[in-house]
Amino acid sequence: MTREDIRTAVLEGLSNIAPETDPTSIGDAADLREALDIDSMDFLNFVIALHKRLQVAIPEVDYPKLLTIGGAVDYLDAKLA
Amino acid sequence: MTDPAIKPHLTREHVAELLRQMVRIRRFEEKCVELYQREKIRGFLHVYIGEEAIAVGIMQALAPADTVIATYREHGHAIARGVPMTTLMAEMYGKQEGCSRGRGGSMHVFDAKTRFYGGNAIVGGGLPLAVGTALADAMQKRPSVTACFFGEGAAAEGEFHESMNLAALWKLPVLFVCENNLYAMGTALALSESETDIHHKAESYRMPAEVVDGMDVVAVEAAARKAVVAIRAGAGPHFVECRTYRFRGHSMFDSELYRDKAEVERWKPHGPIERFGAWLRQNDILHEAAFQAIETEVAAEVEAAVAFAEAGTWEPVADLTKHVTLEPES
Amino acid sequence: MGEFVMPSLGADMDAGTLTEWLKHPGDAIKRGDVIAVVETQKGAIEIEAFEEGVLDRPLVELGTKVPVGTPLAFIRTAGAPAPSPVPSEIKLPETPATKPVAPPIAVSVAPPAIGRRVSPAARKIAAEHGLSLEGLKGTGPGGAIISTDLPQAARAAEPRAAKKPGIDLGEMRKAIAAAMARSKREIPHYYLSHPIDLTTAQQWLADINAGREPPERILLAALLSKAVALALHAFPEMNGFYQDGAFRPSRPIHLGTAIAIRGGGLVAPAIRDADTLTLDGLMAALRDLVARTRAGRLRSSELFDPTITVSSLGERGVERLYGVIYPPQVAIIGFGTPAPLPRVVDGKVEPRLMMTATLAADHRVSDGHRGALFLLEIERRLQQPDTL
Amino acid sequence: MNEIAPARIKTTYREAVRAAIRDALTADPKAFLMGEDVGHYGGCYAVSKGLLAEFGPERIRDTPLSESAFVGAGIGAALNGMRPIVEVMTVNFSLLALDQILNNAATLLHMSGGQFNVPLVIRMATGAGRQLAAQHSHSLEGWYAHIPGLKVLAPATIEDARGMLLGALKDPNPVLIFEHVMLYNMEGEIAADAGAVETGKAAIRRPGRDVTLITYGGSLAKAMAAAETLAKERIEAEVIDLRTLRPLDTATIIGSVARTRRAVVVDEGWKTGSLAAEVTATIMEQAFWELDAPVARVCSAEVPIPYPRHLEQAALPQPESIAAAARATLGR
Repeated sequence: MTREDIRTAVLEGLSNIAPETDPTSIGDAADLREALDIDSMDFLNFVIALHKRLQVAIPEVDYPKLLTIGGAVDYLDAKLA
Repeated sequence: MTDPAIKPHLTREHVAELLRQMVRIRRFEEKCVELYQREKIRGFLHVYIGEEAIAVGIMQALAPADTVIATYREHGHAIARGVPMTTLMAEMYGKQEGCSRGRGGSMHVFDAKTRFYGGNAIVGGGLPLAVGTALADAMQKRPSVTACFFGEGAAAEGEFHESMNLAALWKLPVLFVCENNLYAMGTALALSESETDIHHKAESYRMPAEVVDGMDVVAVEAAARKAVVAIRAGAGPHFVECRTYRFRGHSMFDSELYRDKAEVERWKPHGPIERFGAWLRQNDILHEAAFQAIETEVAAEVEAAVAFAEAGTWEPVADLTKHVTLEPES
Repeated sequence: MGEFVMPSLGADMDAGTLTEWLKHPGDAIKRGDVIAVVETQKGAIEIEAFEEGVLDRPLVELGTKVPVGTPLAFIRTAGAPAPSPVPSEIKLPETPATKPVAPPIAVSVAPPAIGRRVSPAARKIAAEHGLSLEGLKGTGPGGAIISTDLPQAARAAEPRAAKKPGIDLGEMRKAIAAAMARSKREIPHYYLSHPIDLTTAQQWLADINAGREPPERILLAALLSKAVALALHAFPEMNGFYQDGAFRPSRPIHLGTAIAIRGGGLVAPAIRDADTLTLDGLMAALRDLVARTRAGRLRSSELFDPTITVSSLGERGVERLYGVIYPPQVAIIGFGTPAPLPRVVDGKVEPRLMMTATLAADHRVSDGHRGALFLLEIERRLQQPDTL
Repeated sequence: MNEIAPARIKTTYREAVRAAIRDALTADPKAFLMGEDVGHYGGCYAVSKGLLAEFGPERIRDTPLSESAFVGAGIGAALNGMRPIVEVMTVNFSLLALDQILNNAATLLHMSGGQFNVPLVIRMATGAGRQLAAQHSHSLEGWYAHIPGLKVLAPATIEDARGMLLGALKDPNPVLIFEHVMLYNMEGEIAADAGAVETGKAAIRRPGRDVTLITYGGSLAKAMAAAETLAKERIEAEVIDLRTLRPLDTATIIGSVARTRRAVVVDEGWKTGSLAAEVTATIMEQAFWELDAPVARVCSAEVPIPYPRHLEQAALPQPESIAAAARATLGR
């Protein structure tokens, strides 16, 4: 799976939990909670979606690494490597 | 004009013919009842058993150019008018060899050759039509008559009254024939009419009206001849109320909760075939052999009709939407 | 030998019940003889034979309802020997051969393909998102491009998700306005607040979640709700409705859970019987409620069920919130955003995860003393998360 | 011994209508049944069999074959304090009373400036399937659904047969109830204490996400059968039973079509100018931008219903034709 695929998965995961927003319009380093106005339930759903789609373990302690698009792509890329 | 014979000539040939026609209707319908229960015939089936004298008597007075309009209990009228039993039975089956191509079934028998303008399954539905066919004859100065049959139940419909009035007002050549069998489906005459002498209703429209014993084929024929001669002479519509009785249920599926079995039994000896046959025997007009010959001949005709219907074919489904509108002739 | 069958007396007769034999085995039968009585939906009808012969043994017992066409008895030709004692098995009638199965009527939904077809739904979504339809493969009628052929990103934003059938934001704003205005007009609120140490609870939750896949993980919000629900057992005056000048406590505990709607607006549908749910059950209920709220699929009853409301600010908020009671309820619990703060524990200053809980309650029903005890009870429960 | 009454009872559509009439006459001394052969004969379709003995000829009133007169009399009686239930034998005969229904029942409230309402219920049989040919087989309820001032109901289930009449009797307006002839023999179980049901709302008889089948009355069972067939092909059809043909519950229709994006309207009336056309136009007006396929209609062929069974069946909507139309909306 390429980084681009991972990126697509992250963006689609985000647009599913925040359908009225456009995740491609926010920067890679922006805090998703701020930029997309998502709460802990949304974030949990985001993690669940990534877990299902990519089949990676995402322990709770790693949540902070997923708080930006760039961070999430890096983190998942490393996990899948 | 050839002899319009106001009175029936009761020659041996003529009485044999009257009997033969009634027997043809009776045996045909008895077969229909059987075929219905075997699901060869479907939909509603209303038989005329007990009332045959009316159709047979009235038809004696009609000419080929006359018009007949009947009800949903019209197999007898069709047979007496000359619709072949074969195409009639095929119609009962719904085969495309039927007189209405199978599209109509028992209640909607039509036959252009004999100017049989149908069974009609709407009570009273035929009366305005009869006014119209007669209007056409009158406007084209044709000497034809329309014979319109209906039950006493129709007298409750507005269309009955509107048609009576119009026919009388315009002096149209209609013979209205009321077949009063005392029950409109399951409702007794006395429970549905304030005036149970139906012919009085016609009289109130200033139309000559007469009551006859509808179980007596000769009496019906005599009344019809007299009326038709007058109508052809331009006297306007006439009304004949024929008192009769239906021996079987309204339709096949009728448990007859509305009348006593004993009442039906009381009427049976007065049936038109039974009475006429007894009279012919008593007066030695027809010999037993003649009766037998009629039965044999009719049985063969009914069998042939069933064979014709059985051999008939189903109209292809591809033709489903045919006969809905006609293309204008080019 | 002929069969005497259950006749079809009407197009609307499918079956009949044999109620009486008028002829008996061995009796001679003539055509037209009435031989039995059949009960139908229209009443009893006498049925007749159409052949000559001798009535043989009946094949159907009296009182039996059989379909049209079922043989009721044999009629044997007079003089012919009786049939073998075992009658042939009674067969239910098959569909008569005169009933050809009608072929389906040809239905043409889409006219023959001319050029490129795009469904109205796909057009609308594409236009809203500036998507090009180039290169897309259509899977709809006649190869038309339909909504599901569009890229996922656009579909996620399609009106199905965003339009929220059932929730109209404008209407909701009006409803909130009316309820809150009434609350402030009618309900004499009193307010209490109390800091709660969540360090233990948070740690307990982290330990639990560490061993679980994401879909099974529990959020702090579920833990807080459970603590409130259990605490209410001892404080019935916080749970119920003030109506027509009197308070009516509610035995069931339906926790109204404030959920912000993306794009503005707020609803507080109920987690029904929250005190009886396990923590996992409560978490599941919470997830379901949030999902349905966001999808606009709430049942109206869920909005009127709550007996008390809980509002959590979650991770991104401020220290404390002062709730406005949702009438006719009589209390609302607010949870601020947890934050690490210095706290004195056993004489030493330690960093602890602290959260401020508030209570707004109806002074017509309870007073500050009871309210304070209620907050303390919530705190106590949260210190023993394994009992929740 | 303690016996618990069974919660459900076996009954038929016919018996359910009869039970509803019995309830109505028992509950309200002003209620009565009037029509052709409802009394001594027991009802053309045996619906009122036995009621004459129970309630007597004043309240189970046989009428002459005078549709215009007895429907008009029903309107008059309703105007003047009674609660008549008028049975017209079939919709085909109701045409003889159309003047009364349209020009009086439907308009009196309006013409009197709201002074005179007509709390009348008219029941009639409708539909084909019994080989009764072209004067006894038509589905004309769509015509009545055209008329403002009327309510038009089409019970398709035994529960609705049991409950709609009672609901209709609570309505201060003229309500027409269409009972499909093929339903009278339908057997099933209903709650022993079944009673009045809500009218005015459509029912989703089967949920599904791929296509919405919208129908009513005698075609419901056919649509359900089609949905079963489609399910085997992994097409989940949602089936809506309109129940009330006027006023139409457009919210349920639009809500469903907005979800499934596809609709097939099934109506035993002829396609041209049909109720199906009305439903289709409503979808076009209110849900056009939600659609992924043209709305399909499965209606009766444009021919008076023929007598022979094979042609009659070919003229009517069938599960096969409904399923084919549904597949076509999915491009299959």
